Amino acid sequence: MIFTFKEDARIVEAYIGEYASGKSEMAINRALELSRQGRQVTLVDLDTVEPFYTLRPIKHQLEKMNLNIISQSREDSFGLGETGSMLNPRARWALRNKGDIILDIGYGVFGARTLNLVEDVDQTPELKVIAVLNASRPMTNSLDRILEYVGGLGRVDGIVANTHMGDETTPEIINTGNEIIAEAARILHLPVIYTAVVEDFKDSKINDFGMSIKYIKRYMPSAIW
Amino acid sequence: MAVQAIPKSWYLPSKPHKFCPGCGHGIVLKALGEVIDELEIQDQVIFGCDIGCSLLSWNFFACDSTQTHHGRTTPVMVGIKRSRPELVCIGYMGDGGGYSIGSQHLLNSAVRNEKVTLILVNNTNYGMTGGQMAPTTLPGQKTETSPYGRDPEQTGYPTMGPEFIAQLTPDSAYVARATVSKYKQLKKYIRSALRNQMEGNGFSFVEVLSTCPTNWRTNAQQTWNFLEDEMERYFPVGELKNPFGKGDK
Amino acid sequence: MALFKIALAGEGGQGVQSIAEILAEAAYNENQQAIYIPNFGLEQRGGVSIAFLQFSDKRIGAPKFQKADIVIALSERAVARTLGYSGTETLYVYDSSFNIKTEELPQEAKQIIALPAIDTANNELHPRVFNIIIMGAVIGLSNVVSFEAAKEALEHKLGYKFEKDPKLRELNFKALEIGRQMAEKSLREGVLSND
Amino acid sequence: MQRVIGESKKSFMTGNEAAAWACLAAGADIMFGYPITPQNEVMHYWTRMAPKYGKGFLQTEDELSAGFTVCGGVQSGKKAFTATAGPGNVLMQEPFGMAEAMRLPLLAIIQQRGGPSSGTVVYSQQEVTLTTYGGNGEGHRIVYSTSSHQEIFDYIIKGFNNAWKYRFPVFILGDGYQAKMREPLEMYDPETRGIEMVEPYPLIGLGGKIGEERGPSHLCNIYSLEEELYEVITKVQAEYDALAPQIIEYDEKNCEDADIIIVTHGIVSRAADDAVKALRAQGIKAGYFRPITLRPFPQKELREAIAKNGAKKLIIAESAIGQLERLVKQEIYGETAKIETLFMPGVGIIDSDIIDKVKSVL
Repeated sequence: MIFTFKEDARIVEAYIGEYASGKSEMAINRALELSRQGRQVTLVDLDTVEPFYTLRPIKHQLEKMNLNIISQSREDSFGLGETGSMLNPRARWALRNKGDIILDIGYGVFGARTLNLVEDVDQTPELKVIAVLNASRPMTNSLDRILEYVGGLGRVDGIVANTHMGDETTPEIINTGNEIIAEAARILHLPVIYTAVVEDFKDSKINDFGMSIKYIKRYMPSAIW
Repeated sequence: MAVQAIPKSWYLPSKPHKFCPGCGHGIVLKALGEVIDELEIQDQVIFGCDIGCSLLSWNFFACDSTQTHHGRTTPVMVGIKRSRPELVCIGYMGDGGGYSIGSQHLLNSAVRNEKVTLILVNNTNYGMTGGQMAPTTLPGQKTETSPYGRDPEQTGYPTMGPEFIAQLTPDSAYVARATVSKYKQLKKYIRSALRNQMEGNGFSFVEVLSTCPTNWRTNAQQTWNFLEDEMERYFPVGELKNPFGKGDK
Repeated sequence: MALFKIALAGEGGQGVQSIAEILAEAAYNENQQAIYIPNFGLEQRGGVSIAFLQFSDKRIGAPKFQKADIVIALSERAVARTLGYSGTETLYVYDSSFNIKTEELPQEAKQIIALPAIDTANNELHPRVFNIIIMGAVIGLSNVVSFEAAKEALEHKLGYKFEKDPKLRELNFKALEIGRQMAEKSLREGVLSND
Repeated sequence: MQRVIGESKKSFMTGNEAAAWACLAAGADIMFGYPITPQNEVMHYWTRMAPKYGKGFLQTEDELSAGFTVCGGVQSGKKAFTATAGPGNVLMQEPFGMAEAMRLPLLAIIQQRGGPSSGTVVYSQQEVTLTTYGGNGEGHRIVYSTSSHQEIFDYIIKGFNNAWKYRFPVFILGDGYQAKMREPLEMYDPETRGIEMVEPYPLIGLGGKIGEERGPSHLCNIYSLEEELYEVITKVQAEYDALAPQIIEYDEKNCEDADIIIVTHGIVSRAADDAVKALRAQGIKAGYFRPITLRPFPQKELREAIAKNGAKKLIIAESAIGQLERLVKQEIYGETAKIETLFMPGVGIIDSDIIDKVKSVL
């Protein structure tokens, strides 16, 4: 199932999930997809817990791709982790930007509660909170664990299946993950918006378990601090 | 409300500052800047900052300043003050730096009644490292390292800093707890803490209850509620030791 | 003189380190090279206190040594502790009052002698000057410093006490002299020999 | 500058006393310290003399604090110093790292004791690695390894000067023997020897009106970008490398015709000196080489000493298991002289130990 929207309605999506689930990758791909459709898109970095893999290092690169990026840049902060947990003030007012808004929420115990940092969340009915699941991550590598994990996130409106192991991903790994995630979504009564597959596997046999496949490009490998 | 001018002692090239929206550091540093202006001590101040969010203040003021290691701002300030007593040394740190990794320095400099002024910002968590439990995290409060809420059975109760420092210091020390929700009082406490050093009386310590919406994951209303309801109830605001007496303005 | 090494060992409070310091200072005042180092480890608290002394007319190398020219053990425990410093060229000295068997004395020594220092101090002088008798004995046995230099160094170290109580000066100098004579006599007669 | 020694004269004292007097003669302003054997008498004598000369002292809560208060003192423009040993030296590596990063000219006297952990309070040469390369990251420092009370006195005076001249932290590396033994030395006021003392100056607390006469001084040692740090470190490295030839000190004897060279440092070099004399008397062509600065290390000089007669062997003797040996090996990589070792961790080495070792490998 895919969210339907009127051509002119604005899109607001918040991506949440485990460390290395692929939140940022999904957010970037989605933002660029919308941008390619000629839409105005703002991509917001709300990753504050352990901002090692964040948008910060590739901020300038993404800006060149016609996205409006709200994030600290590398120069603004003292490196990663230890001294990196800072929020750009513009993030707080992100929903007041015109056009589509894609929010990249960090991982952490607070889940969707991080959205509290953004003004006007409760006055944005078009907001969808999307949980990105990677069945190769230890916290979400079984049906039971996924159910427990998603249950603890707070508000979730849909799921993206994004099972991967970085450079070592194989179609078999994706297929195994898809099977678990599809079953979890059924139990949770949550729609799976798509299963993400890197472009390299366009010609491979991917078992979608009834979910639609979306081919994505990886940007985050160059985002290491 | 009249728009207040930017304090003269602020260093403009470092503005706008880099604290998160809704963070209390900006309020504390504004109060400190105004007091530095009012006491006309900009040229005598040595401002020392710790690691943690307080680090972002390393070039906040148009005052000579030095950045140290996590928890070590207190001894660096003590070293400077002992070497150059004419300088006004202000150590600026968080609850982690003061009450945890640097607690031995805080405790012993208080016992020795070192003539330095320490301002400790209590926001109940380690902000810069991503919201871990701090010595001041409230019972039941959820953080990245207390994901099920702080359990006092396992990790004890919050450190009551001013209370224990008041026990350690002689009457010439100044000890208070302020909050960013009461700006006038905050400024008054900081002024007393600086005057107490300048008059050579003794150790001067102000803990300031402050906000961290980024790591609390709170909106503006929730942030203020947590500060005024939860924190101020647990950590009583007021002066614990004041050599100037009650009538001091 | 050529390099000369002395190990003095006793219980804490016997004044071993004090006389080592006075002897080293006396030698220094006579323009000799001298090094004195105490064993300052944890052992000094409740253990045997040892002073390592070296005298020479040339610069002295390492501050510690393996075999001494003279070892003086001032307590029964000190005997056991100092056996290792005694070699084939060592003059080994202990107090004749010790209840000690021959096999407990060093296997290697040029000569082993027992001095009646404790009895002499207790019966003829004062227990407090026991260490000064030993200091006199060191001079009698080795001539590392002159008797006059030793007296001067003693005066320098304890002069403030002597000022208050001149009898003390007399007592100390007498102890020094008795110690020297005791040592010279022992060397002549030889109480015990391991040759 | 205040004269504290007056007429230069010979004195008989412990190394720790000599260190305290040297700091006084060098015009040190303030000591921060924490008790640990075997350096305690440095504090004892400094605290006795300091008030008479208007000097400062603070006994801190631990060695972390002692190190950081020294950093603060130096930043404020005073000649500040400390002394420590063993586990205290471990704790002080954190502030020493700050001194390296901020180029703070502090002076630290290290009297090595036995390790690991509490080890002994007596003696060792086991703090060489820690004292030369103990910080996190790759900071730069100057380490003098002394071998006598005279050198403790001389190098403390030189150490304060070079710290402030080159802006690197300076370490006087002694040991428990040097700390506690008594031997004569000649004390002097530097100016009576024509030594001009470098005046300290503040890095913060500069005086003058900020905003009118000058800008604020903001000291910071954390960087946002890898590239910024890279630039800072490589710049300091280049500066250090360029200064090294002026800083390096060593002692070399009898290497002109030596078949075997004995390499030692610190107090063990006294035994090596005696050993070389004895070996020569027996017709064995032994040479003597002693790095006085362990950092920067006299590598060119040691290579030249080996080359003089193409010495076939080096004997490295130390009261540790290879800490000097590792320094030597990394510095003279490529030399073909065979390296023999005499390691006596935590105990003294005397001339006969070295003589026996030499004879066993001939």
